[in-house]
Amino acid sequence: MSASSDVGYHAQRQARWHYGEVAFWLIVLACGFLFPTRYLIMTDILRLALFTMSLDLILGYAGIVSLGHAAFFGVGAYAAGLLALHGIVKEPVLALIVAGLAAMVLGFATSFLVIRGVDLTRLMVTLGIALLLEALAERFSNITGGTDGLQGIEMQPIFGEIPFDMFGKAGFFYSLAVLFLLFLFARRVVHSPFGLSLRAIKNNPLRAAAIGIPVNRRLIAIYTLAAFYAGIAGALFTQTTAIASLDVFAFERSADLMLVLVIGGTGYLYGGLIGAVIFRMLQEVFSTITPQYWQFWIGLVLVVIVLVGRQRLHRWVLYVPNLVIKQVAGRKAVVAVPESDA
Amino acid sequence: EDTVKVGLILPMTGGQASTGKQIENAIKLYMQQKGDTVAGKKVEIIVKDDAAIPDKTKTAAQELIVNDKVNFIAGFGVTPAALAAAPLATQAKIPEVVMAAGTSIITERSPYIVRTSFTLAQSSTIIGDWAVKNGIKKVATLTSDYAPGNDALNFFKQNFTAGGGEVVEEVKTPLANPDFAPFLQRMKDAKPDAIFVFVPAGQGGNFMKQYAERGLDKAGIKVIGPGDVTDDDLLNNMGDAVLGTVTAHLYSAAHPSQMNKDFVAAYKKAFGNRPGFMAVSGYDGIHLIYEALKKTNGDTNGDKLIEAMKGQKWESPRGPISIDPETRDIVQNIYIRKVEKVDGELYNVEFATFEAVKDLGKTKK
Amino acid sequence: MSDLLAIEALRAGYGEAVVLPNMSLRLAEGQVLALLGRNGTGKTTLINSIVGVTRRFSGTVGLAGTDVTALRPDQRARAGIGWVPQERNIFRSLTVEENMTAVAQPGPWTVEKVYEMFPRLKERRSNFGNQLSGGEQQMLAIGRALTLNPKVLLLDEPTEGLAPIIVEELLKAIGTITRAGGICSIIVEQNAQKILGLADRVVILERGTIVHDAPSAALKADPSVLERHLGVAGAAAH
Amino acid sequence: MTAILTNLFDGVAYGMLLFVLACGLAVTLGLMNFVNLAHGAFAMAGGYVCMVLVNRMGWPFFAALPLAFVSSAAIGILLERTLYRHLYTRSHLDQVLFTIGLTFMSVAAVDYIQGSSRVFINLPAALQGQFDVFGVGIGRYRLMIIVICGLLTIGLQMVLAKTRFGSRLRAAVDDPRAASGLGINVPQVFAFTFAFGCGLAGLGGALSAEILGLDPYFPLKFMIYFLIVVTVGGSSSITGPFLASLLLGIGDVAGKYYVPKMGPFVIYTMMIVILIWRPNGLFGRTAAR
Amino acid sequence: MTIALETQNLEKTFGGLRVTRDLSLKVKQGARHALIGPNGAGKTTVINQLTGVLKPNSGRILLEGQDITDLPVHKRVLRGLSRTFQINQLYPDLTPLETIGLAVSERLGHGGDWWRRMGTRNDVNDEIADLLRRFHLLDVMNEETVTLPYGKQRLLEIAVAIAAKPRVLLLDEPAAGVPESERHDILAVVGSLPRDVTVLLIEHDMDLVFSFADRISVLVSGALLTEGPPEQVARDPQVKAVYLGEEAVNV
Ligand SMILES: Nc1ncnc2c1ncn2[C@@H]1O[C@H](COP(=O)(O)OP(=O)(O)OP(=O)(O)O)[C@@H](O)[C@H]1O
Ligand SMILES: Nc1ncnc2c1ncn2[C@@H]1O[C@H](COP(=O)(O)OP(=O)(O)OP(=O)(O)O)[C@@H](O)[C@H]1O
Ligand SMILES: [Mg+2]
Ligand SMILES: [Mg+2]
Repeated sequence: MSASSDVGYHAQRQARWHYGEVAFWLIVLACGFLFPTRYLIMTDILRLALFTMSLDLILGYAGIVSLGHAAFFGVGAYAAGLLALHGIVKEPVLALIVAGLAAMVLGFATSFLVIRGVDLTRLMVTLGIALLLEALAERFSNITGGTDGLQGIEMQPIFGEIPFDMFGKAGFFYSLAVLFLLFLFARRVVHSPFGLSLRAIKNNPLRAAAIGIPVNRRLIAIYTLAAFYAGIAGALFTQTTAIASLDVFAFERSADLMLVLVIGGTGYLYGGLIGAVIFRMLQEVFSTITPQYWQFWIGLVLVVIVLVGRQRLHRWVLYVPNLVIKQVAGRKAVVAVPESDA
Repeated sequence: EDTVKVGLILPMTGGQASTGKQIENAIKLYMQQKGDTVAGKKVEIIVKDDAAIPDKTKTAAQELIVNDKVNFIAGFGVTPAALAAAPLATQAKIPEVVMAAGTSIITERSPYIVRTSFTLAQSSTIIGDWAVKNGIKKVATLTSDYAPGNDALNFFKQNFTAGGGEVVEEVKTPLANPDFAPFLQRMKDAKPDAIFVFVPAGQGGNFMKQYAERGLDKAGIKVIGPGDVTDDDLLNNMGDAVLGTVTAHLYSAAHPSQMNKDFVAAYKKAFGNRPGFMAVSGYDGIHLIYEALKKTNGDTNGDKLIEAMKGQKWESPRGPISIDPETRDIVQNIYIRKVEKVDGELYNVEFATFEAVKDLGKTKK
Repeated sequence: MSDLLAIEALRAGYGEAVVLPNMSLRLAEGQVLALLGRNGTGKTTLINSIVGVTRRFSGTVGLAGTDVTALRPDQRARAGIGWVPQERNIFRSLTVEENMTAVAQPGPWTVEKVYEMFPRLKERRSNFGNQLSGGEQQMLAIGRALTLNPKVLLLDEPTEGLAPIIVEELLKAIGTITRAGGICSIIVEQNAQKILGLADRVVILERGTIVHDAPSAALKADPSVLERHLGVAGAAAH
Repeated sequence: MTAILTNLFDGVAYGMLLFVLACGLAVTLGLMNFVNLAHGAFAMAGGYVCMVLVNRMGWPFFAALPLAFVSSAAIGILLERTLYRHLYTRSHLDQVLFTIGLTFMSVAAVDYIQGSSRVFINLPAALQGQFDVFGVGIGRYRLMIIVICGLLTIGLQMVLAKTRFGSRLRAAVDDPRAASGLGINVPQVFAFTFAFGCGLAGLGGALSAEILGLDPYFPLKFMIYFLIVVTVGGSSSITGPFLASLLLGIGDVAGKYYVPKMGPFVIYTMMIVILIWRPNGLFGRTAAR
Repeated sequence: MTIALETQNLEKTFGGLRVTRDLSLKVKQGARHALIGPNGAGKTTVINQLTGVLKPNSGRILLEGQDITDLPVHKRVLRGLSRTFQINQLYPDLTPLETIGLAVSERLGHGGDWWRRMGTRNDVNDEIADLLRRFHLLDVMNEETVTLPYGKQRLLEIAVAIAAKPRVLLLDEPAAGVPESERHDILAVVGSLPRDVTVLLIEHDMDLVFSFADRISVLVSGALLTEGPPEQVARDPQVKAVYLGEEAVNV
């Protein structure tokens, strides 16, 4: 093999699909048929996964920390809610895109505030923006319904064909389709030169600029894209629950998001999905056992995760899947190799 | 199938947790006292925490209905939560028993909703009427800026100004508000006869402490309002500044009936503190469920249960109450109370009663 | 006994990796030792092991007759080890002066004396560590080690990035300090020629083991040793 | 005029309250570069200790205050020695995860032990009410907070800027390995500082209970405020957070008094504007390359 | 002879300290120009201004006759001005392959491409392979940069700068930390650059400077002390007094 094609081969190494990934998505799809009574919670996980993927794009790849990602989620949620409530855009898929674009516009506008400064500053500026939006939504209650939220949202069937049902089946497959499409897109983006340049910026912005990368422009671009993703997640939320209330902007939502991503691991896109599953399942299990004190046990799990070490934990958790995959694939393919974070 | 399942969705964590706990406690107490079988069926309570976040409420309700196949959903700490579950109650045709949330519109959102708590219109209008009749002419208002706060404010103003009173200052405070100092200073500067206050249960203590600190009590400015601000849950902890506060409310732990005395004693014994109005709403809520089941003879058909609930009348620790057959909302006495010291403890002592008050929010519309 | 520093059968490294398999080295009062060797042969590891920031598997380190093997790095430093790390490790959020006062110990070397030696530092005394030029950082690292008033001075490539004239002065100064102050020094250096004039003794490492240990005069007389072990015959080659 | 002065006083007092709560965090986050989101939990611990001592055991308030400090510091040192010390070298995200976990645990634990209702500490009569100075209402309790905070700030600033301990601490944070190789007992410095930060939090919790109230959700509810103060102030000194607290306190009170409708916006807007103007906080050192 | 890089009356102060004083420096096209001077003279600061990391207080910077004073860092790179850092500035988590790939993509204008995957452009691959080979990095191209030995990292640092195909290359102490036996590798690489590439070198290793440079400028306290061919500078008593000392320099 010539050096050049060798280089090409290795450069594409990460971009190639692994068996493990295919298996992962097949399992997700299978869940839709295996647990017909749990569509709601599964839809919730999918939404959260999409939302987390959005944070992963900026945190895991570009190294921008944010405690206010709920701002975009919220804008998407209210946009979708208002579109449906006032019958402006009736078809859900179309409304989803419009809502995503609304969040994207906000993302673009606020990106200029966020690219300045160090981590802590970013954390607080993003947080501040989300809290301001929450306060605004509260103040303009004639539009947003204030603390009561938007009331009486009724969703039209998807493509005019598939209605949302009470059991959440349509909602689940709809969310899964959206998540998968956006995942494919994100996967493509992160393996492009653009995606790699983000990792370079995260690693060393000084050097990144010194090889000609327009650092700010790249950061603005990814932040805007992430806002779009978060907006879509928010819109999915409204469409599948028919609710949009103030807490879509809440600090807790952004904070939980951070936890989910960190649990799942940053910088390989699957972190959001895995983290969402783990986090929601834990919540569900603990709050069923003890509705009052479930937070204690979640807290304990977080503490243990950190003390044991996430890397090690991932190795344990993925030990069996990796074993199987090695058998099937016959080579050293690994389900997920979480990278270190910021 | 001989169990009846009640899905109880309450804020058990987060800022509203004490509401959830009072209701859960009261229900436990009721079931201890009355046994867990009614009309030959065993009653099973499934508690879910929604942290007062509506989408969690909705998911919880949906899960309860679809997976646990509950026959009732109940609880609901805040209005958005109660509203979020409404379409599900309608679709699933099962009763939704609202035990805390207090905005008027709730019961209109589904024919399956009944309420055993109160509406803010009930107490706010009454205190408005009472104030004008008792020589309070100028009032400054301080209300939390969210739907219940606005309800309280509007209903109060409506009756108070109709009676010839004047609102000299109107301040809405943010819902999450750590410090009342600047708002109270505004109140003080406006020199009213009284302040009308509505803050969510829990913040009452902060308010009263700072009211006293700023010397508004000494300046002769009284506190009036719906009873949330002097919730029994917290009252004893507020210090002597609350003495003389006049509120209109549905329940006081000092309500002089024998039934209430027993209730308070039992509750204290079981959980160590005094029951508040949330506890009594939960107590009555589970009572209503029991009574409905008795009436249908254990039939769990939702339509039948709702029919059975309409028009129920009973004696509660708070006094005589009933369910309005038309609106499915509660009809109850509203008491005017003043904070006094009884046996070294602070209590809301009732001194006037407005009987069988309906939800004025709806009757007016 | 007059050996200030005594390393006996020291086995050290990082994590599971052993870099120094079996190191023994003694250094007497007033001696300057030049430590040479190619990249990655363990010079820094040896220095760091004396400081105590590597992993020790076995063996002992003695300082002025007492065994300091069991001591933590900070205790060793207070017992008399002064360290100029290869990466300089200036405390970035401390000013030049604080960098020294934070670690200073009583003795003849005061901040003022360091300023005398490096007037440049005095001019920059209230700059923060991360606002110094590369060479100024190097000077500060040396000054900082001196204010510890050590018995054993360990300098890991101290001339790197310094102007030739400063290098000259610095090396002279180290010689004077060592001989007059009753201490001993180890200098790690890339450029053998620079240091042969100063050092009393030269030790060459290869894969963590001493392959040559002789008075520097001998080495000056026979440059082929350098050629053999370091791959260059010093600067004279070009 | 008196209205302005009264508001100024209230603003200063509120600012001081924010400061006393946040200055422990300024120590752990600003100086040790450790993201301790469980800061509020230590504050809550101090508050509850003080409450139990005063309300249940009848201790005098001023005797209980130091104990709030001591008990939080003791919990702090216990956790530092057992858990926290493993995390200094970990990424900030790990620290966030860990300390949020601790916060959740503390919330649920306090809820379990003390119940979820809000409690207050019984104050001695001498601290209640207001007195008048030329028509300006001075709250006694608030005055006390101002005095305590003033002393605290001066003391802290002296220790951190003027003493060797301060620079040794910063050295240990900058480069623990080199610091220890140069004679600084890094674990000891860290443990002491951490405990001190926790103690300050405990004191803050006890002092703030009167105005903010104490309930199990305290650490979560006020976490944002702590962070705002520390980021706006900049993390390289104690005076930064001090002045930031003052600014935010006065701004918040003035905003709420003069334009109550804009109440909730004031503090966040101020924060965003300041941080965009000075990304490292008001008194942050601009990070050189 | 055309001037590749020029500063006109450059001024930079930190607080009250004038680190660059009225500096007017000309570097001819194709020159091998060295900038030497005592520690803290302001050499790195000059480089930082040339590349746009620091903004001068006043004065102009011209690259091939065009004013670049106000251009951001990355635009200067695209105009052909590239540098290495005194202390390695690399991407710890990226491999040499990725590091160089990025630099090449960026120069060819594919850097913002968000759809086509890395490694699917043959022209880019060829160039990466060529650079890796020239810098002896082929065998470690898939290892994360942090894990590389220092010498390799230093080579990578220079390779990245060269991947930008600079017309003017600024080297800030390229041999720092590199053992003597490997210094010559680095020099050889730099020496093998096409003659029309202009090189400005900062270095304290005089052997290296004098064996490499065809012109030397001496900077003292931010101002130019003298400038000339190596022999002349080596003999200059002023330079000896402030910088070289007594050390014999073989020119
Ligand atoms: N932190 C570390 N962890 C693991 N191995 C290390 C570490 N530091 C150095 N090594 C390894 O130890 C060996 C000796 O390294 P050391 O730094 O002591 O060499 P050196 O002689 O000082 O080299 P240089 O001339 O580059 O400074 C090398 O193989 C190196 O890879
Ligand atoms: N951010 C800053 N703030 C204040 N002073 C600074 C800053 N950066 C550099 N300096 C000072 O400017 C002067 C010039 O520094 P510079 O790094 O340019 O020197 P240099 O010539 O590269 O020296 P060396 O050869 O030691 O690397 C130094 O005295 C340094 O202390
Ligand atoms: Mg070394
Ligand atoms: Mg330099």
